[in-house]
Amino acid sequence: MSTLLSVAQVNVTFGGLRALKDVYVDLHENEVVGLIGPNGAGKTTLLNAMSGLVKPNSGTFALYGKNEDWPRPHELVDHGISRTLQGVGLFPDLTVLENVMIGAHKFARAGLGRALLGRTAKDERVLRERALLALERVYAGGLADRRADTLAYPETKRVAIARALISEPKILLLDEPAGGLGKEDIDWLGLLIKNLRRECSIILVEHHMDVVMAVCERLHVLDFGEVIASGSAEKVRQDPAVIAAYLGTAASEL
Amino acid sequence: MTLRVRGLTIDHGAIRAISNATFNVPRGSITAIIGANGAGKSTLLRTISGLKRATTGSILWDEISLEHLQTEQIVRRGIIHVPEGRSVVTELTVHENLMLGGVWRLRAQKEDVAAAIEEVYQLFPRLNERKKQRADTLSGGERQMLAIGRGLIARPQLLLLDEPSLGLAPLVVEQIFHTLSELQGKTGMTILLVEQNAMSALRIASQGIVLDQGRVVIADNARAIMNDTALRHAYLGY
Amino acid sequence: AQGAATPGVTKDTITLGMSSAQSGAASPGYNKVGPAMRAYFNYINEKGGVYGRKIELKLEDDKYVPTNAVNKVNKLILRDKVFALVGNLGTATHTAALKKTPIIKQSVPDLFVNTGYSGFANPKKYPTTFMYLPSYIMEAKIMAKYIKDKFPDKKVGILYQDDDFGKDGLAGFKAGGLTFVAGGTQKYASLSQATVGLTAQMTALKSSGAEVIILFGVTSATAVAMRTAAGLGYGTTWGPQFIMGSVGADPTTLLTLAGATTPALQAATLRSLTGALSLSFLPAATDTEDEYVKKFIEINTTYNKGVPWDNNVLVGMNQALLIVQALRAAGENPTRASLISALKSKGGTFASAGYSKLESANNVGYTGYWVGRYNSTGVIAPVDGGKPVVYTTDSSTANGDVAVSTFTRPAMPADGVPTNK
Amino acid sequence: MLVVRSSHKPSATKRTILALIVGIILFVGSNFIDEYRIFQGAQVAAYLVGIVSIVLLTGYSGQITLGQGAFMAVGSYSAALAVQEFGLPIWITFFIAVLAAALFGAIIGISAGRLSGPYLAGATLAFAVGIPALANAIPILGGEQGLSFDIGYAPGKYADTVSPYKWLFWICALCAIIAVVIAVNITSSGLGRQWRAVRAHETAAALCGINPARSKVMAFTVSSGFAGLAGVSFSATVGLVSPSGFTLALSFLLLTGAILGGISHISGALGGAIIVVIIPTVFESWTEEASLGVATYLPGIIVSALLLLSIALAPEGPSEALHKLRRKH
Amino acid sequence: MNLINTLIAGVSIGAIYSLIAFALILVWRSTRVVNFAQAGQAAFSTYVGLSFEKAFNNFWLALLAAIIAGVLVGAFVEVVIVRFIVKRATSAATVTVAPVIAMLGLLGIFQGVMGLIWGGEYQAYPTAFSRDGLTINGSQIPFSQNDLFVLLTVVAAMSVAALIFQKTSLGLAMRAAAFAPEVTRLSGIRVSRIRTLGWAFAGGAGGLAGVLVAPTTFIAPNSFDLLLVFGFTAAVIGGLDSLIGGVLGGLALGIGLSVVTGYLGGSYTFMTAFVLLIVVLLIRPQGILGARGARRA
Ligand SMILES: Nc1ncnc2c1ncn2[C@@H]1O[C@H](COP(=O)(O)OP(=O)(O)OP(=O)(O)O)[C@@H](O)[C@H]1O
Ligand SMILES: Nc1ncnc2c1ncn2[C@@H]1O[C@H](COP(=O)(O)OP(=O)(O)OP(=O)(O)O)[C@@H](O)[C@H]1O
Ligand SMILES: [Mg+2]
Ligand SMILES: [Mg+2]
Repeated sequence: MSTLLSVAQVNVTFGGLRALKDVYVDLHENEVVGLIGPNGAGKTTLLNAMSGLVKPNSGTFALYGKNEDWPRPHELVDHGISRTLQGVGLFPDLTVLENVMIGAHKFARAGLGRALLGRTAKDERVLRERALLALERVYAGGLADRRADTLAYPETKRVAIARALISEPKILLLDEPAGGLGKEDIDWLGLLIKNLRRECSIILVEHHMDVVMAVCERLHVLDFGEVIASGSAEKVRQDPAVIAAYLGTAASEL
Repeated sequence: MTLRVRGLTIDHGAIRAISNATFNVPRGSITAIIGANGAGKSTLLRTISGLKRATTGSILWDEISLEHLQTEQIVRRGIIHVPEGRSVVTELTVHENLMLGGVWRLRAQKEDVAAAIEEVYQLFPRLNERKKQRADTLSGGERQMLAIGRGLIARPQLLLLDEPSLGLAPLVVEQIFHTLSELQGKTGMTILLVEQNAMSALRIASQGIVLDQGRVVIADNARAIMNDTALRHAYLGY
Repeated sequence: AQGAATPGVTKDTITLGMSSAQSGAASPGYNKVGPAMRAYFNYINEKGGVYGRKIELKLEDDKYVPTNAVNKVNKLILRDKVFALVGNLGTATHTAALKKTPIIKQSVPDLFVNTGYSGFANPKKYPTTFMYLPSYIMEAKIMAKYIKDKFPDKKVGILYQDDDFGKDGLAGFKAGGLTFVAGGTQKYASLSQATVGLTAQMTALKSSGAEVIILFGVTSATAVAMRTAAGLGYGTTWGPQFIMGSVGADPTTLLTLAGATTPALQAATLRSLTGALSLSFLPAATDTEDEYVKKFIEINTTYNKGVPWDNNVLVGMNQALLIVQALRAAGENPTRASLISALKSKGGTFASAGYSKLESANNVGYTGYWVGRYNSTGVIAPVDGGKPVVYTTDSSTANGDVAVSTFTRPAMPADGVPTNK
Repeated sequence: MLVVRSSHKPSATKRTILALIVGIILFVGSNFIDEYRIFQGAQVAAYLVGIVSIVLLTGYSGQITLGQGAFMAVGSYSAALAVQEFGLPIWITFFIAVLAAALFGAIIGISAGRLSGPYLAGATLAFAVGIPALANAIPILGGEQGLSFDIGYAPGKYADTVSPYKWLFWICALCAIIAVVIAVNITSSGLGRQWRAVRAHETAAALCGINPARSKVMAFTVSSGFAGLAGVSFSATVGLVSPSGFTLALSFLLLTGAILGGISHISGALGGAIIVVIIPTVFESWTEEASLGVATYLPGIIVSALLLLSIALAPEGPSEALHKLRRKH
Repeated sequence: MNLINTLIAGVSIGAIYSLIAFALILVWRSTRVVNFAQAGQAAFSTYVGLSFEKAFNNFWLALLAAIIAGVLVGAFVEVVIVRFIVKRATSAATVTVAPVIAMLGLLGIFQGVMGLIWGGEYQAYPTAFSRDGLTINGSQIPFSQNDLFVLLTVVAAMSVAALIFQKTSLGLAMRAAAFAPEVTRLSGIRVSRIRTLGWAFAGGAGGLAGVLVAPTTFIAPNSFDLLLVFGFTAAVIGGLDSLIGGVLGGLALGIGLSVVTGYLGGSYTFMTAFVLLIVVLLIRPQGILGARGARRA
């Protein structure tokens, strides 16, 4: 079992606010790690640091066993990392197909010259095929020609996942994928995540504890920017500190 | 003061979001509206608060019909809507967002507004810590707290909450539902609660309304709905 | 050509075209010229026209933008088929028009271009183009001569517009042998005087110690300069002699700009204008004794209703008067060629309000200026009282010959209606 | 079953054939139209390219520009200088104009790429006013008179038979056709899609592997190249490159054309170009005989009112408005 | 000495840019529209002022008239035009551009109407106080009583407006309405009325600015156009959201332009504005006092 991604000693401050203090997370091959914690604990901030949207004050970032500089957002895909946003983050005035094709950006070969001359047909065909496959995978093939801003909420979530998957990531960072979904969609999502484990590793930020418990092997719990617990899902769930800070009586219902 | 909805039909262009809905929300109750994504829950709330116009039908609050009033006028009758999607004014600070909720209340009530803000800070200590921060720097959950907080400042008589639990930590959700039922008991306000999280909502509600593709399929005692397994399977997916 | 009818001439009409700034930033003042011409033509039309033909003027608005000018002149020539162009305004606009319209190719007479750019007086390059204003170079040479004569030992400074107009002027001053005091050469960009003001320039001029200051810019700049000078003590602690070029000294505009119509400003306005010198080639519009001015005012009142009489109307009427004479001289069956040759051979003899000779033989316009002084009522009158003394010269930058003109202005045709052949 | 739908847009080859047909129609058609209309046609073609450059930048990449005229000026001056100083043949200068303007656009774009909304508007506005004023001050650029830029006559024996206007029209129309084809190529390729994605959601686009800053600079560069071409076409119709040809009013006029035609589609550019060339003329001729004040100001008022009305009624342009109308019924 | 004079001259012209920036920022903060028609609106109010000036020969009465005219015109523009355009232009492609173009169209209408009513001639406008340069230590500086008056008025107007925005419920409502109309309506605030009020305020400020500016630039239908460019530049330099930034931006621009114009010549004026703007924005893309951008995810 090799480590794909590990960050350690991560510190992030916003003005006077220390949002992350010496935080660490690691992710092994083919596993799903849950990142939970109260609102404002720093979960999204940690994902932001890993995806270059926030610059950490300090900390190490190691990818596939090698120490690297913290990436910039547009370099993530090349590192084999995909991420979804806490909001949905689709491009509203593009069609669903186009949205997903954007995600396949890294497979495009044509540069400016070919674009000017209109010699991009082959590229376009390849991207379109991939995009349709990705959409089929999340059962959204029928939506391809709709504009993204006409979709129903659960549909947007599916499309966002398709867009993240199309670049064939080794590492997938999901920020509250189940938020706002109904029961059926949540169940489906849990299944999808389980299946995805075969091809990539996932860091999952989520408040829906049933999903978290169903799909995560390990959990890291953040509170006030610090890791207050980490380990197997079973163990963490019963950690009194975690119950007090985050789970409350929900712990007993899981 | 009962909210009476009669034969309400609402369209988004060609899409019929609500068709011929009729129900009552008794004064001082918590009524949960549940239904799948796209069932029309948000549209219903938006129409009650005047953000959207109904095609036909009537909405009566306190025997006054709301459907031709402007949103501002509806708000001034004590009907406060906390829309879905963490709606806050991102360019204002947390404190300013809360003050915004009380701006329309006249000068005489200034102190009460201050007190209400204090209460919200107690309910969400997080917000107190983030007081001076612009709302666009908040985390998703913090924003949601702020949105709910803004609604409470106005001391509503009828509170329309659209998926308040979205993105909140389990402990906070628990706490919010608890507070809502407490507040309701204390002030006697009426709450119309839209939730995906059907079970938690029904647990504190006295009445449940189930929407399916824009139709009211059930309007019944909350406990009865929870106990009816067939119904739960059919509409709530459990 | 035989058989083919002359464009723009029918049994009973002659159609002329004009493209100028009727709207936009450059239009104020100039947009009165066209209508004034039309008013005079209407007067003539009422008196029987030119050999029975009525004169029609098509007036196009180019907003002082070259692209528009090309478009409009093309429209006039190709669409409206005008007989001749008259009084087109602006240097860049007309340069463009000469390039991209068939003026030259179709030998369209291009009379009395309203600019002081000397380059248009070039029969080889522009065989059908005739100027109206004396060139900026002539003006500068005359001004140089006057200053050297009347203010021999004074330090001279200048404020000029930083473009071809100003640079032509500088070349003229150089040819005229005028030298400027150190720090006394200041310039401004045509758009900037309204937005940044001229404080920096006027302060520099003041500290250069210049005693005679030339303002060689457009009227609005002149006004700003005078006003800034007032703020710097002009009239109380600082007393330079201002002398303004003709372009920047249109009296009506200058007075309005300085606030003559605003009660609170009247006194100050007149104080700052009083004593300033300025060059002109036509009589002052306020000189109601002048026979031309008198007649034109009359015509303006009946044929140009509601337009107040001023220098711009004078310019337009005077142009129209010349044009009518040129059309008459072109014969009973005018052609474009006959119009041009008539102008070349007889233009110098036409009656007009101008105090100097019209050098149409070489496609040049008027050739001289007189120097006037503003009095305490805002009226400009010849410096030494009596009749204006007119100086004349040419546009060459090589020699600076400036002489007092011996030209005597022809008398006004009876009733202002030319009868020449 | 997985069906790969063919896109509804015609392929590049089809586009090229279509363009050829349009070209031939214009070529043949130009023989049956009077000279003045042909000249106006050339103007429309020049404006068309300018509007396309705005549609690319603002409509697709979402960067607002109030100063497209400045980039046109850069292109035109480079072309005219190339003729004047190095005696290069005219046709080469068209390429020089494109390259020079693109280079300039890249430099400006690198700084402008960090700005958005009104900040970008402010920067481009200041640029639009600054460039012509600067041109006036640099002696080699010929001051107010500007530089000559003459495309001359048709070559060889055609010089006498082909009128200069037809020649001008052919050249401008050719430029416009090429520009439109290339623009459509861009917008229907991945590049155009990337621009729209960055416009819609910068962060999401970055997470898809697009470098937003680069993408914006690229759009700026490409658009400026088009502006450069518009600049030479435009100068060819005037025969002259001068500061007063590139006023703020020109930049605004082009932007107006872009909006009226429909800023989010290249297809609207032609309509926009025709509108800005023809409409003012129509109203001017209506009011020609009116009194001085009315004749001076009424056309402006009417055109402005029309502009306001059309933005209030169809902010997306006429084609989009029609589309919506059709969807309703 | 010359340098000091140049700097002082820069302050007096800078005060004027600040004023225009002020009016622009007011509208921007209360409605998120950059009001390019401001130039026409301000000129219109100033013409009204000038008519009063001519009729009654009283500066203060004229000023009052101009401000009232500005308020009315501002409100009128919002109610009749802006409202519809903001409502309809919502797509990503048009949301920023359409209002800009609409404002340009409005500017055209304003200028035409002014031309019809008052003609195209440039006219002078009187000042409240003497324009003679103050004398300090026996030497006259290019800064007059009137310049001082303008500068103080700018600072006072800005302070009052900043106070209203920052400290009152009305200000809070205005800021909220500009950014999030829906939440604001749900907070019981009449958003449309607040927006009208914002335009009215800014219109009044424009009238004030016009009357103070007109003496230096003359008044004509289009005499404020280029000033608007500079006022906008000043606002952007200062950070469009900050009134104080507007003052700073205006002064910085005024001084910068004065120095360049004094030492290099007027041809570089406009380029200088551009360079100054770009330099400031490269260092701080949100302007000197603008707020930092939001978090990205
Ligand atoms: N740009 C910023 N400036 C100031 N504070 C910030 C900024 N970004 C985040 N914060 C603060 O940092 C803390 C962590 O935020 P983060 O978004 O990571 O929380 P989270 O764990 O994802 O919460 P949630 O579950 O509610 O999404 C929050 O309290 C937030 O207010
Ligand atoms: N602005 C709109 N334009 C067109 N259709 C809309 C619009 N808003 C909602 N709809 C449609 O109306 C129907 C009801 O939507 P609504 O948002 O009220 O559902 P909901 O029950 O709140 O769903 P969710 O649980 O996802 O929030 C859906 O089919 C939706 O697609
Ligand atoms: Mg989060
Ligand atoms: Mg909803």
